[in-house]
Amino acid sequence: MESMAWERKAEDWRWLAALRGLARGFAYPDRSWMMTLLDGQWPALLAEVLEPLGVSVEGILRAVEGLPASEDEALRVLQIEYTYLFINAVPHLPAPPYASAYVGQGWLMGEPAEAAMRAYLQAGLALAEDYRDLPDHLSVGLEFLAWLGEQAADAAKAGDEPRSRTILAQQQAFLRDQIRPWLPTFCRRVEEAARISFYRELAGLAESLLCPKPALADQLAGGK
Amino acid sequence: MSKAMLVDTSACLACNACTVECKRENGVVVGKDIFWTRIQTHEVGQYPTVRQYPLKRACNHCTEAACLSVCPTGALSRHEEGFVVLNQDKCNGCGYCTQACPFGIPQLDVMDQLSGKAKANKCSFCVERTSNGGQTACAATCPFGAITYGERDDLLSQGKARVAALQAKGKSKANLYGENQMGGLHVLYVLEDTPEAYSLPSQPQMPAGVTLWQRITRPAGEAVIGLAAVGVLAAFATARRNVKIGEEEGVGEHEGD
Amino acid sequence: MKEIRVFSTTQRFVHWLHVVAFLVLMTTGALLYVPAFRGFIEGDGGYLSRLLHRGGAVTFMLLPLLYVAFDPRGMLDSLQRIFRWGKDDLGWLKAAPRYYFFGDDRNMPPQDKFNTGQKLFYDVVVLGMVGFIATGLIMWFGKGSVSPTVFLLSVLVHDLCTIAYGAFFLVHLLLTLAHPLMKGSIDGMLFGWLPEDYLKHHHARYYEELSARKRLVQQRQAAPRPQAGPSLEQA
Amino acid sequence: MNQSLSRRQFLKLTGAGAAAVLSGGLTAFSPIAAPAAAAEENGSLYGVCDLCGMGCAFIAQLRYGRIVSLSGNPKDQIAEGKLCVKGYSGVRQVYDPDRLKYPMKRTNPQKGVGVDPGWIKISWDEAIGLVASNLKQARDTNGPQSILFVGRPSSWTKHFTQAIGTPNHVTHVNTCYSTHDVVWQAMVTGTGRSWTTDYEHSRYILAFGWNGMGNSKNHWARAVGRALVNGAKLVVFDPRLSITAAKADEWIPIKPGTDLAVLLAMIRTIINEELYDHDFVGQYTAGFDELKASVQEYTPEWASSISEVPADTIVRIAREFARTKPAVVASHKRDAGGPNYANSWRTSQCFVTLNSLVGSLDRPGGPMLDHKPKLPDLPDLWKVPKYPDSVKGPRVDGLEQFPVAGASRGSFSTLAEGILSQKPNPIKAAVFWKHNVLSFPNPPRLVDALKTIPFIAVSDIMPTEIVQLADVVLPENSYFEGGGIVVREYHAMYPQVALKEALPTLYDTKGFVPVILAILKKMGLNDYVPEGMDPGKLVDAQIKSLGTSAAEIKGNGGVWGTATEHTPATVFGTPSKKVELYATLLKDKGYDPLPRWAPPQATVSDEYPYHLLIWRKAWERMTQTSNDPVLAEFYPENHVTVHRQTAAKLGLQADGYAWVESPSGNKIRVKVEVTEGIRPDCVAVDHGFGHWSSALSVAYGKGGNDGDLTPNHTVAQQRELGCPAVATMWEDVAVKVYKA
Repeated sequence: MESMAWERKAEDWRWLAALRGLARGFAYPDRSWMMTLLDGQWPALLAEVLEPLGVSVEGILRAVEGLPASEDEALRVLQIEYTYLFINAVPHLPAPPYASAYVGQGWLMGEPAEAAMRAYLQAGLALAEDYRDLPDHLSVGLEFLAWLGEQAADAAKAGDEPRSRTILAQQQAFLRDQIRPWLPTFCRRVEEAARISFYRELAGLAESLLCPKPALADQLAGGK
Repeated sequence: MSKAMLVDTSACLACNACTVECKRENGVVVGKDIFWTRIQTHEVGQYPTVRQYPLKRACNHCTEAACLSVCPTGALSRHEEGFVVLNQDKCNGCGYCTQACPFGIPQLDVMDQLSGKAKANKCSFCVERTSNGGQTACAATCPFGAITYGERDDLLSQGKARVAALQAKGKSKANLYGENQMGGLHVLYVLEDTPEAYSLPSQPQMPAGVTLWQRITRPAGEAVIGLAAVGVLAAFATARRNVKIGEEEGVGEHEGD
Repeated sequence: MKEIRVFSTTQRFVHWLHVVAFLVLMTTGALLYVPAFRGFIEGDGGYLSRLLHRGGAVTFMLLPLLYVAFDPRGMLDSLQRIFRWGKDDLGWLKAAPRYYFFGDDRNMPPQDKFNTGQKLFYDVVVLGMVGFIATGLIMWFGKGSVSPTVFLLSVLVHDLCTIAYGAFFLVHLLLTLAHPLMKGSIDGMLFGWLPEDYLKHHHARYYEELSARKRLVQQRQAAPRPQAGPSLEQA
Repeated sequence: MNQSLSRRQFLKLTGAGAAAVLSGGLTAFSPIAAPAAAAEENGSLYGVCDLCGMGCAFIAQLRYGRIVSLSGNPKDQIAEGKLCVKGYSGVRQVYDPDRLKYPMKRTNPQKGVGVDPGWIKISWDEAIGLVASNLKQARDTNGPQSILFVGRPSSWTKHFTQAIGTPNHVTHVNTCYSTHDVVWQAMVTGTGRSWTTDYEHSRYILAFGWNGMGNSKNHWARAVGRALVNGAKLVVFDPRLSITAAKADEWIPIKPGTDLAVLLAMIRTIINEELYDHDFVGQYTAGFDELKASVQEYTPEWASSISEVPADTIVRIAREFARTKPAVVASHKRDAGGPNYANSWRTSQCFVTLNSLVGSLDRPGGPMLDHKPKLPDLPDLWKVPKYPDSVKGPRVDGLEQFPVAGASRGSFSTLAEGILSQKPNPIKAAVFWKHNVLSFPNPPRLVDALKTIPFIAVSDIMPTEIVQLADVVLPENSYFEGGGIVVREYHAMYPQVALKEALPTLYDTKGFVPVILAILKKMGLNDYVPEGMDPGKLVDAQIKSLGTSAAEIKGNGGVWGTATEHTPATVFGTPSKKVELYATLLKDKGYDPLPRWAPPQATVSDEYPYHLLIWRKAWERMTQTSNDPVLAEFYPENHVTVHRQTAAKLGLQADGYAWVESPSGNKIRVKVEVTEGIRPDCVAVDHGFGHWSSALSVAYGKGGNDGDLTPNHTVAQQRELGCPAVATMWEDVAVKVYKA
């Protein structure tokens, strides 16, 4: 039942766009992305795609509004916070955004990183030459999910239903095995440690979108 | 034909290289003080004639294994090469093995106290490696050749030769541990001193609780329940017949009152 | 036919709750005990059966508390009866085989509310309950903190309790459900009432006791100064 | 408000087209041609461990680019197919979540312990620009002497500091092995110490505080083990029952700091009883007669009164040692002859003297001179202008005042006072390369000093204490991520080179050499970075000079070099070309040319009644391994080890806590270990703990740092102590211990 609900969602362009939006949100903030925050494109997109999915974006909109008015200052605030939450921090790194930090024995490049690499390669992707971070980084995983969804949609559009289903199954398996097992813990840590509301809200969005709380409700919805 | 490991404590330098590689190789849970093998140092005597002996503590893979007797799920099983394998997928965390082992080796990784969600942890002789012709990770790791993996018979003679060499060097108490204990261990130890100096029981026993359970409780249970069932069925059958007769006679059992 | 009240609502409720808890505990326990059931208790199956066993155990531990809370007098009365032994019990033991197998009750001495066999069973139940709960708590919360010997002995005692409990349970089950002589006895536990005849024949001494009390009450009622004694109406 | 209004309004203006902002394309990925071919990505790479100087060559097993396991390279004469506990654990350092990942700068101007620096990720360009401009500013305003560099000596780091023109290249040598280094220089090589000892063929191994079997110097441990199996005798003098002592035939719990007395008496016994190797002494040594005359006062009875070792034991062991051939006095770094006591350099003199007297120097079964291939270095490849004269000094650590020690060795013990006194120059900018404050004596004092430096850049792998004080963080490659070749140095019985293949760099870390070259360029010192100057080119030239190629070395199992027969040295690097039992270099520079008794600096008193011993567990690498979650699991914190009687006297319980306090002004709180294996007048603390950098999530707050107990020195104090090696004198400390 869950998978039926899933497939409906996965083909929804909104859902895919939301994944893209989150993937960008969990990557290091640069000026061009921040401009989409400040000029409202990014929040607008999220509102447009998430509200029909039943996810409230009020919090993140408020968080974006709460950013400093000056572009430089806003970028600086976001970058300091990102560095603090996800790269290196004093007193200590609150939320390394890697699956391996939460699943397995606790050091990075563990089994989850290997599993992610395997999934990428099987889907016909390699990490880009200039990509410097680890394979099980949340941002990369989300981009992968979105890309798979887009591939599936393309295949469906081209009338290749079996291929579309295969890709959707890949996508679902990746979400189930590589993202869901650790995302709630990660989000909790972000929510606890974040000093600006933007990343707190972003984590909340990610969790409500990717780990819908009551699986039961999902099943009921799917069963109707 | 069975496989074993020989641990030469006289060559062990207590560096714990085996400890860390075992943990990595087997993906053992980190941070809960759970180890499939680790080094313990035992001190005997007094300054300045004190001695310190390292001992690699891990499952000894007994031939008469108490853990195997008490495991209700079959998570513990005897490998054809003689050692005792733990399949964590089958384990339901009952913890009986942790209580039965005369060496106190298996550890329980408790994930939830209330539901009792837990998994037993102990050395499985690197079963995937050894089943594919490899040696155990600790043996492959040891920088000082203190751990040898091989045929048990070969290791017995190797161990005895090493003991003889130690004795010749004046270590008169040197001995080989594990040849006969618990029906023969699949981890043999060259010790420089008495087993007690290493806190090893010289004659480890199957715990009384396990023996009682095996020899008495289970057969007794089967007998008593069986007898009760048989008795009741017999009573039922005979009484049914007899009582019917009584009713036909129109007397009933009440008449005698 | 005249019916006599034998069990209070609390007693019957506790009894049936006991049955439910016992069946859950026995089933989930037997999974561990019988090698053929291994498949049910591997991994997650083990967690489920353990969870059920612990649920059963909590219910089981609630039983005496419920009993004492809602029917302390009934409980005291029953406890006193099941631990009272006399020469009639010896007689019962001698007469029981012929009685239960052939329906021959000629040598059967008159019995109390609970006959000797029942008393044996209930003694095992009460003592077993103490044993189950004590050792069960040790195994639940004491693993790792009590010595392995204590733990293993707990397992042993727990098992012995199960054997005794289980054996008597089988007897109890079959006698009440299927033995022709006991026909109708289950009504006592279902509805609380038994026919006067049944009591007269199976629990003659108890019937006598009830009758004697009744006479006493009647005498008192007949007396010029009607004094409210202990109410026996419900008996 | 205006801003937020406009953001809200924009919502209405955007349609489905907004999705275009984020949909489509790949940022972190690139498509591959053949998914199936890449499905199974297993591989291996050759590397060289960097967790200790031994540098074992390893093979890493890779899966999908991830290091799965490490094993020793069987072709490496040092590794012999195995690694040590630290080496195997290396994979957890490179994959530590706390690792420094990207260049960062601080945004919080307030510096302090536990103060959030407000790090912000920056580009390498910005990071290098920041360092360069700050160094340049310091150089332009206060002169190059106002720049401090703390890091290991290498051709590249020396070039870096000299190109800048600063004399202040401070290295860790005087915390580590400077005593042996100057003694070998003066008596044997003219340069420094060698790192090879042929224990395997020795028949009698005598150790003073040497714990080579207990601290993961695996090759030596194996070699000694083999020697023991072959019937060699091992005798260990150590106040503490070390692992080596526990494996020894004899453990002699000597009073700390008095090894020198026993050694002098042994030298006297061997000489007076004519037990020395007459051939070797006659042919290859100089100054025997002076030695003989000078040791006459050191009778065994005298030595016994100082060391508490029975006189007959001293005589017996001296005789056994001289009569059993080959015999060797074992030594490496922090043994009794290491920079641990004021008299340690003299102890080291005795080591060389004894090895010479029994004729084992550079002979099978004895200490060997290096067997290293000659490789081209920077000046062979690139012509650079002469370095400015300012590089000659004066230095912040005052090292130019110690003529034998030589400027390149550096002094950790005098650095803090040098900075604080602003003499000879104030320090305005500093670059720290992989040296943490915890590896200094009296770190709190150093932190005080560092706070006075306006700009600090740190290149490191982990966010250690010093990183918290940094203005710019330069995340460094781990030893897996940089390629090259490594010369077998520790225990090279023949010249051998190991190949280091590079694992793709994680995050945005860089090797230190390209970074310092970029800094030089950015500072405008282009003349010192000629076209094509690149560490890779040097490696290429070095491999070429060996007459091989990287591919060939790889094909050969990751190593280059063939085992050759050892040719014993007949000529040595001293002015007399002999082993100088009477060291003319020391004489010329005003030090005792012959080993003579001098007491250690510290004495126990009623206030500080215990001798401090410092040691290291096999699994600890200075302060770099304590963030490993597995090592921390079986050894979460360090201990103060006390004798059972001492514990009883002080009311200490095993696994309770105690304060250890020294005249340094610091005290540490550590867990108590009670044993029979230590002298009752000593307490021992093992090294590697006491991290106060909270960014080390595993190590933070666990145990205490022994170095806190060791006082640092002023240059004047060091001059007075008279050690030509400017030893840190780690253990020359008396402490008090009390229940915590």
